[in-house]
Amino acid sequence: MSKVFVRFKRTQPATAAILHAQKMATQLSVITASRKAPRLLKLRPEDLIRHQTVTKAWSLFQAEERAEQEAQLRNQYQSTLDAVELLQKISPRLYKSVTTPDNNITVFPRGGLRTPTEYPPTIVWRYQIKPN
Amino acid sequence: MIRSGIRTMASVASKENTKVINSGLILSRIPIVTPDLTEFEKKYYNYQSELEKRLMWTFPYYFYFRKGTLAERRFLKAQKYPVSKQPGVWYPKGIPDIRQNRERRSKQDVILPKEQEDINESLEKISRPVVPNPRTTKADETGDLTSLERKLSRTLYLLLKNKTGEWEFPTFQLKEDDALLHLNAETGLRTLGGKNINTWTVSKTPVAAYENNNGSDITFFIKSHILGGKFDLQENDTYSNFAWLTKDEVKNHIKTDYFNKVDCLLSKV
Amino acid sequence: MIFELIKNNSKNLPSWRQGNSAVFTQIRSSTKKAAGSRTSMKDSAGRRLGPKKYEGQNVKIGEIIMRQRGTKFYPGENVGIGKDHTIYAKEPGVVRYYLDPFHPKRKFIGVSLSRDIRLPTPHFEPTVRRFGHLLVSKKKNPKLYKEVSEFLPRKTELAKDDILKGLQQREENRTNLRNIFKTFLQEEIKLDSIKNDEDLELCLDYLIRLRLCLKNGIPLSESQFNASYYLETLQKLQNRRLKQSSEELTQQQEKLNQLTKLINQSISFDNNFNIVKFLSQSDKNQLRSKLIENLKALKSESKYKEIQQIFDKSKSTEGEVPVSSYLTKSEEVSLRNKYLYAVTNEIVNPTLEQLKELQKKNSSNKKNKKVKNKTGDILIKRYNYETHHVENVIRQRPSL
Amino acid sequence: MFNRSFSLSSKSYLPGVWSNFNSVRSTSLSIPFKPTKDYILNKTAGSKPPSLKKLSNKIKYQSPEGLDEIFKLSYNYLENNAKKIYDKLESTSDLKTRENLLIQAEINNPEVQYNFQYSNKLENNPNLIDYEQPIYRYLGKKHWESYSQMLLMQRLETLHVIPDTMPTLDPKAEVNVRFPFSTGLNLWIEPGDTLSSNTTSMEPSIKIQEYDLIDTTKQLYTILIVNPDNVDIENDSYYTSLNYALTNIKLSYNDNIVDARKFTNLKQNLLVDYQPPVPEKNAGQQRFSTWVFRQKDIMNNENILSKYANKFKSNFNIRKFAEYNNLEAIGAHVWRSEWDSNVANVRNIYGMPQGRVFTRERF
Repeated sequence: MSKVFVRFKRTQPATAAILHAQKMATQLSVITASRKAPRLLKLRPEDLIRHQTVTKAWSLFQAEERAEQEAQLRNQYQSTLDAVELLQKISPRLYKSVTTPDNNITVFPRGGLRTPTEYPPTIVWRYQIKPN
Repeated sequence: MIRSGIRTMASVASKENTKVINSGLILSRIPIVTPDLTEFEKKYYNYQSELEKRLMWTFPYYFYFRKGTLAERRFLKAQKYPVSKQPGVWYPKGIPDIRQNRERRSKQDVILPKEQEDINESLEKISRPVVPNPRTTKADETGDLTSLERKLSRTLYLLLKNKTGEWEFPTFQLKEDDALLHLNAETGLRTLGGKNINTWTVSKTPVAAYENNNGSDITFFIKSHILGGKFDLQENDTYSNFAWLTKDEVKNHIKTDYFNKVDCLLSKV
Repeated sequence: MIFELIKNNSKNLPSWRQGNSAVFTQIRSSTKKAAGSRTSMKDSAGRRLGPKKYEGQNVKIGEIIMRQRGTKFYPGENVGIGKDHTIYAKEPGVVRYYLDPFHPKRKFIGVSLSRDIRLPTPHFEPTVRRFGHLLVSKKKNPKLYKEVSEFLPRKTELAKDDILKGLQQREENRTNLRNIFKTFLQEEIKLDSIKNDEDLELCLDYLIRLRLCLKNGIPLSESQFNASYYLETLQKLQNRRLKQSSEELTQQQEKLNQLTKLINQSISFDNNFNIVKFLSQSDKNQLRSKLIENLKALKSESKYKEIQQIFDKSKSTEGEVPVSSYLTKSEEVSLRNKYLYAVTNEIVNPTLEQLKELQKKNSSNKKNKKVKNKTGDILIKRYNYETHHVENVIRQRPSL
Repeated sequence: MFNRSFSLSSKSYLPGVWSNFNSVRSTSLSIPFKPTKDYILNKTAGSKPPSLKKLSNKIKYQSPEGLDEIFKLSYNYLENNAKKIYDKLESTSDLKTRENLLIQAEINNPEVQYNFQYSNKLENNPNLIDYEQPIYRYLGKKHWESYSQMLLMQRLETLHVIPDTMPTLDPKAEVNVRFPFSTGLNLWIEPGDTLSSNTTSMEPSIKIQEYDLIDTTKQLYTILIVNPDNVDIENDSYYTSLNYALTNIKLSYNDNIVDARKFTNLKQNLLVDYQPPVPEKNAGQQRFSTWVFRQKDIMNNENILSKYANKFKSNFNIRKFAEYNNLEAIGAHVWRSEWDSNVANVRNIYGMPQGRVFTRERF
């Protein structure tokens, strides 16, 4: 019986599959939480109290800010109300013009108001406006 | 309010001519940069960010830098590596606990590799380093009150100095019979400060009323923002000077009762 | 039609299948079979559910009141519920079906102990309960009496021997302690006012109790009160039991007070709860400061053998107050760590000669194994955080 | 001024209200251990917490970064708020509002919080937790309500102590019980524990912690221990007995453990001697519930004894007793007892007759 050699396309050895699986396992282990999470932060009683103090102060500070803001809004509303009521007494014509809705005026400006950023733009203010 | 107005119209009609009505304008320039942080806020944010760094998961650099690339090599080179653990060695600060190049007991500092810094490079070059503009401007240094570029982090209000030497918000008398408050204010502003100004009046409703001269003279304030252009004081009979001022400066410039009226309308920021 | 379809399709089949076109799979159409199948034969016999006792009927303990699937009725007062939700009586009485305002969506079955008690019973009133057990008379039924009174649950029965053994052991320990205290009282303190054995026994009782309290972490003054009050109460109870007069009691208690006062003034316990002569707090403070000075002096002269002797109780000399009697346990440990075991010197990156010397020292020290881990020089590798290198260090500690 | 400002008046209020100790602010509002106090208030860079004892642990420990700087500002801010409250306090005379203001002024004080959170609340040391101070009473009450009070109420309800003894309880004072004299042990018992007859062979010592604002110089207390589970063989039921009764007991916020030392006048204080639990065999568990009452006025024990003495043992009605004497229930506790082999011994010591024996089964 004569042997005939045949050329085949070279295939991967059987161990390649195992290597592939190993690679997958390594990649998965890299992204698992347990490998990325830091150790628990354990504070001593003294530091925990200091932390609590800071947190408390911050929350109180925030509450104070909020209260101030709300009070200002309330005052603004009251001020507007007072002004309009006074106008009603003095000049009914102006009062009517003020209280009838007018869509043109409430439209937000075309260029818009610029949102504040952390650093100013290179051109801080545009001094020339385009004539309409 | 409208309904009640109609009801009382007849009864007050006779009084209409006895008082002089002015329309005042609170013209503001809104902040250009974010508000300045107080010392407390700054330190609190610093503390929180330090805590976050300590508690954050290890930075997955392999997600951002492909293996074997130049960028990865540059990034890895920039990092500071923690003390590694060796068997049989005494570590006075505790045995290192290292996973993925990070000491798990302390914070991780991710250091970005520094780009080549050359500020003089031309603006066209896209890869030039980002250098932010300063938050203080020339106007701050010179103390120019008329500049719109001063105090970028605060809201500025336009104040005018009248011939008697008193500072006030721009005030214009309603002369025509059919004049409207906000329109009067807007036209008044343009006759005073030139045409080169772009403003946006938020509403035609007055936000406050101020009675002076024993109540014979009433000013209704209209709120408006300056969007572009500039206020350039023209030759006129009533006002001699102008200034863009923050709330605390406004308080120092105007009368107390006048300020109390507009106190709640001015922004703290 | 299906047949045709298969035939037509078979044209597309490979040649080796085309010839056998007669082979096709069987297809079932959806028709009901004429005969019955397993699915229809699942009906079981009725489960005989429903009430077995009605409202107002009398029941005895354990009688079933209701059989049900799920809790159509909930068990109310004096009834129980089985694993198949059967409701049964737990007390003899009258069956009641009722609603409870605390659970508005539920129906309840209860047993009321007598016909005139309505259910549910008022929420804030004491519950009406039946005792149910029968008295076993010693005279009438001695056999049952013996059986019942001697019965112990299995677990208790099994643990009994161990418990008794433990009791005996503790009793033994206590007698040993008593003996130690007795000799101490008689030989070291020689109190004059303890004249008779009765007084001595009382003192010993007091001391045993005092030591127990101290050992359990009760503060000294509290312990002293506890011990004397314990004995006082026992005396009072004995007085009552023997029906003695109240004068006798006051006499006894005065005696007790005298003795406890005397003992409190002449005896204290050291930090291992051994009996020692009395030391006041100021004495203790004085002794402590003296000791610390002494230790400092000895350490500066590196006389570690002497320091060890101070802390070693067995080697302490006659007449000297032992350390344990005036230092607390933690103080003693911290002082020992500070003056006896602390590192005196460090040699970083030692030379070869120094290493050889260390080896020689350690080989000679090997015999004394007990103190070895805390004394004697050691060589370790230590990480240096400034240079980022591991360095060899010889840490020198007093060798004994 | 109008700019977002963080008002800091550490300059104007040196050394600050929280470091002033006077008639209003007792020293118990500060940490007595100086190193700890220094560490918390004026930590310098590199210093380590004094609660760490070993040097090696001190080297290992790192406190969070940035905490030192922000803490100082936070402390000053909170202290400033407290200052405002103390200013308000000067102009108020109403006791309730004063109490509330004092609580508000101290609740954010880190020293107070440290003292309270890290010391024993039950065996309290008045240098650390001084219940005379409204703030500690407030914190103590919150702590009690967070667990112990709920546990007590659960045990009272599931064991049917309410309504078998008193109809219900609105708990106001924390009651704790232990038996130091019989055992020499220093253990507080949990409500509902089953105790051996040996443990309960001598009277308990009872700690009554008041959290409300009361006049401690005048307030008197009554303590009753009742057992609603005595066998009533004639009626095939149970009856209640009074096992221990103390009246006219005076307590203070800190010195509030009731034992023989609290008796100023034996006749006025001790109404009924302690009867230890001696359950009979097969008669089931017995619930011994301790009830603490506030008195409206002084009780006359001789009167009560002449009227009720015969009922204390045979059939005691605690509801009627409380109603008759104007008593307000403020706290309770319960333990359970069961027959054990030591009961005979306890009966012997107390000179009681031998216990009866019942069948194991119920009929």
